Amino acid sequence: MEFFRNFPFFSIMIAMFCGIVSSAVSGKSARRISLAMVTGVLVLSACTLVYVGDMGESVTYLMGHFPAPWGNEIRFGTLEAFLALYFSIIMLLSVLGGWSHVITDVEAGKENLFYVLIDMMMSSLLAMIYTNDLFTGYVFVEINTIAACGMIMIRQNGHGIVAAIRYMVMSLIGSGLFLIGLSLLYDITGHLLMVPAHEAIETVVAEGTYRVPLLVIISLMSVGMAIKSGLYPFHSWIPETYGYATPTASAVLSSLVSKGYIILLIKIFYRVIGMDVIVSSHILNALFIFGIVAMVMGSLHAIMQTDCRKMIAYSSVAQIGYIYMGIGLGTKAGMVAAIFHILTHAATKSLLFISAVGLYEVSDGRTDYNGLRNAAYRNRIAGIAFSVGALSMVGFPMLSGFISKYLFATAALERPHKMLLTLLALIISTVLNAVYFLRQVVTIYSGRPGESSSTSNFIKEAISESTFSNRFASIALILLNLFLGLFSEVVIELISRGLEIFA
Amino acid sequence: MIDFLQTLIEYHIEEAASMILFGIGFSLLLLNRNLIKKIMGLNIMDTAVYLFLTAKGYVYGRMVPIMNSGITDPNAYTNPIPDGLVLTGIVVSVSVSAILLSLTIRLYDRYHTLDLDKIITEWRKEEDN
Amino acid sequence: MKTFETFLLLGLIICAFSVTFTKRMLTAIVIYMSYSLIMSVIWVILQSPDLAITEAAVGAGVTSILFFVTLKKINGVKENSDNEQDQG
Amino acid sequence: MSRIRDNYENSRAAKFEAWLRGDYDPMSEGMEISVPKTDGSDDEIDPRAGLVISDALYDRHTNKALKRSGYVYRVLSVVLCLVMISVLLWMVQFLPKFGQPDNPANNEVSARYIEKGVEETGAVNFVTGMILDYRAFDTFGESCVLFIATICVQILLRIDKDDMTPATFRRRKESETDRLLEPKNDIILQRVSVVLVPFLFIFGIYIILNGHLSPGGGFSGGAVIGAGLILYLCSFGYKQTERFFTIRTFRIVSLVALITYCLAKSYSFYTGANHLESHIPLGTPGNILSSGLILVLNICVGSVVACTMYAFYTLFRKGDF
Repeated sequence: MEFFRNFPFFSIMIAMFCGIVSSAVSGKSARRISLAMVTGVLVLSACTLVYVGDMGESVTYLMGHFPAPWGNEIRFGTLEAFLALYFSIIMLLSVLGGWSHVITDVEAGKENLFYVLIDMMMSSLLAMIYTNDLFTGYVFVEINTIAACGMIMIRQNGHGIVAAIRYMVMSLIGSGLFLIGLSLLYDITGHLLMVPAHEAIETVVAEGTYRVPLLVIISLMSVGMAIKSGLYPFHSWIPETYGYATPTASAVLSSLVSKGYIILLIKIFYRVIGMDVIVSSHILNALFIFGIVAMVMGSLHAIMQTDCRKMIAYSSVAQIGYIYMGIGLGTKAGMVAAIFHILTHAATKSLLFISAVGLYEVSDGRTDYNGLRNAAYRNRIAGIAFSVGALSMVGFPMLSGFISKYLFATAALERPHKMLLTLLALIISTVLNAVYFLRQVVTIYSGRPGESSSTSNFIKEAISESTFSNRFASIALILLNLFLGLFSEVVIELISRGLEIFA
Repeated sequence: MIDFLQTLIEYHIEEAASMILFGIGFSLLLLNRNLIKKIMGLNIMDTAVYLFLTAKGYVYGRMVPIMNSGITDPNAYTNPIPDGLVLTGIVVSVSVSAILLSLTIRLYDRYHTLDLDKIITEWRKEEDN
Repeated sequence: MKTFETFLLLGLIICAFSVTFTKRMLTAIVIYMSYSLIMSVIWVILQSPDLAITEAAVGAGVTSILFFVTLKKINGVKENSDNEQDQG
Repeated sequence: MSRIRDNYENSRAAKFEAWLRGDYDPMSEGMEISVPKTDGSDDEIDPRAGLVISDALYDRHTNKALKRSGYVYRVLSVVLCLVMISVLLWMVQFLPKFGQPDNPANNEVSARYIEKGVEETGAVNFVTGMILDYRAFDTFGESCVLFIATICVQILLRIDKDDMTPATFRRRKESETDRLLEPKNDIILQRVSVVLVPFLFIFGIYIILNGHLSPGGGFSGGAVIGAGLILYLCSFGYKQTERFFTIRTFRIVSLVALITYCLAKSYSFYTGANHLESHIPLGTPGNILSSGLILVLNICVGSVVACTMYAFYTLFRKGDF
């Protein structure tokens, strides 16, 4: 059992090692290595979760021979292990759901490079979840950004490259702000490890020195991470990137990449600066307001789209707004709701992207509303999966989206002066969500089942092409969604227990 | 105001310079429409942060952090931590610049301009078609 | 030393501004190179020779080479070389 | 009166106004450095071929909404930048003073790196000891950044020999014409580089091998060697370099170096975290063969960086090795 404490470190290193090895093998073997690696990480994270589950405290693991203020270290508790497990599940299902498209979307001879990017992204996500060191956080944020950029541009039809450069410029602005915040923090505390830095900040706050720099640091870091995760006024890159990438990349980008940054931000809030300092600095109010605006504006933009993928992408803008609104409430309940919504959104968005693939496959590759008419009859599993995802986004009972909306609403009741705004935004956003998602669901089910007989040959071909793994991924993601909806108590309990030992 | 400037010049001149450079680089990256200028802005922004970090590691009258004739007194050397961080940071900047430059080459291949606004406009036209 | 350093810092800011306002790409790259060189001199003054070596090799060397190659790739320096060939 | 108005066309105020409108950028003239002539034969890909939509929709003069949003965006971002610079400058005065020994950054962390650095890591250069031993995980991440950057550049620019899609075909044709300019057989360049390149190599190797003793280390030495390779390539052309450096060399060297790095660091992390003895002798500080793994890691990083820099250059030039 004691050996299990090595597992987070193993999972990070295995992911990197597989990435390095994949660069020298063929595309097919790279895919196998990648799938095996993600499965391995899944198992290792599950073991870690079991190991830390009944400990009641976080485990600190040295990366090297030297303890806290001198050497790097990683730290994991219930929440970190659970997030790693969850992220590896989503990664596995996204790769499974879209690999048949990777072959067609990626230039011949460069498929293995795509899986290198997947491996490196997995390792950077794990490192961002586990790290207990600010500068390590920055380095792995950069790896994550570059891997995401590579995933966007691997589909080289011009659109991908323009999307990639827009993404890159926005992300680099975000990392620049984060980096200078980090340097300022080092300057006033003298530490880069999170726990000693927190102690130094406590003395700084108690003595009342460096008040202005601390405020600037908090805002620079928050704004940097908000830009990188695509909060509303900085969202302009989201629709293009998610809309044009290959399906696996879209699913991974929307459900994991931006979430990694948010988790790092939460970690900085809790573990480095301290929640009471954050609450008294009023930066949370700004995040709250932007989150509310994002919820409404993202949904409004989504209604105006005619392309299904772009609609899903704009809905991501709204969902990021939900998460920041939850963080902005500034209470523990709000944070639990935000983290639960991270899980919900990851499951639902990857479900939507993966099932949408199944729908285009049988619709002559068309992605606009009318092109998808009747598609659900042609690929039933994808149709059901898309409907489940859409209903979950809208907040249908029994599905995960309902639980997270409920959690947001109850969390808002604790903060009287933010309650009205939150509830109002929730209602408006839910109605708007319902408008655009249900319109799409109705479209794919409209018409009689037998109506499309004129293209029956094409359909049969398409269905046989639609791979087994895509269906498997869709079904698994539906089950994940149902699990989050039906057994939410377990997950919420896990999250709140994890948050207690997170700081 | 005069007080402020005096403090800046007397005690914080490196930091002030690096903040100005950071601002210049940030504006170049955000506002300039020319892609190559954007990349230069990125590099200027990053080096400004590195200048800031190095300045924070300096202490008057101390030696380079390389052991000299067996002295291991921490008060004899400047702080080695910022140097290490900056070394890591420089590698990150180079990698990112290389990626951005290769993206620029590909974009110029296709759109024959370096103006990001024009590229995006062209792109929207293609997309609406 | 302080005066010299102030002078160099001013040089840095002037270089950064000139990069912003130069119209010709080639000039901008050369100015960027000199920016990196000034930066590495400042790092020598700030007692960080490791960084000075790295910045001189990378910022003034490799990054600038990459900028030049990009410019050549997009035909930026072609007109000059044509002129030279005409004269020669 | 009319004379003044003529001047106004060229005045700064007019340019400023035009810049606000978004159709003139004083900072970036001449971005279309030389518009390539389109000859009729090159009919395969014109991105705008068959474009029927009217340009008016995108023209800032005719489309009021676009013009207004562009205007608002510009003004807002200029204001944002100015506010940010002034806030940062204002904040600087509250920071610890420059160069004082009692600043928060000069605490027990840096003290231990200096006091015990030599006996714990064996490196005389405290910076190298710190980045390759105390904070080695960051440095490993840094090498991965470089690796993944190479991967991304390869995705964008590598041209495979058996790839015959029209777009890559055109790019290969272009790179072949680009290659015709090379080598120019410039006698001055060749003579100078014959003298200079060996010195560059030796200097780079010196920097790498003495990374734990003197300023420098794997990254700067590798960059110097890479610059030497590029200089050699520029003066003698691809035929000469391909005798000893192909994509195969690049792949093997970077793969072996990175795997060595990964395994060595994994071993050291594993032993460290489980409080096991790492059986790597530190040697006598000050000797070349000292400081345990640091020398090996420096060599790995150096070779990866040298290959990567050269690979960037060749990929940029012709998309191939």
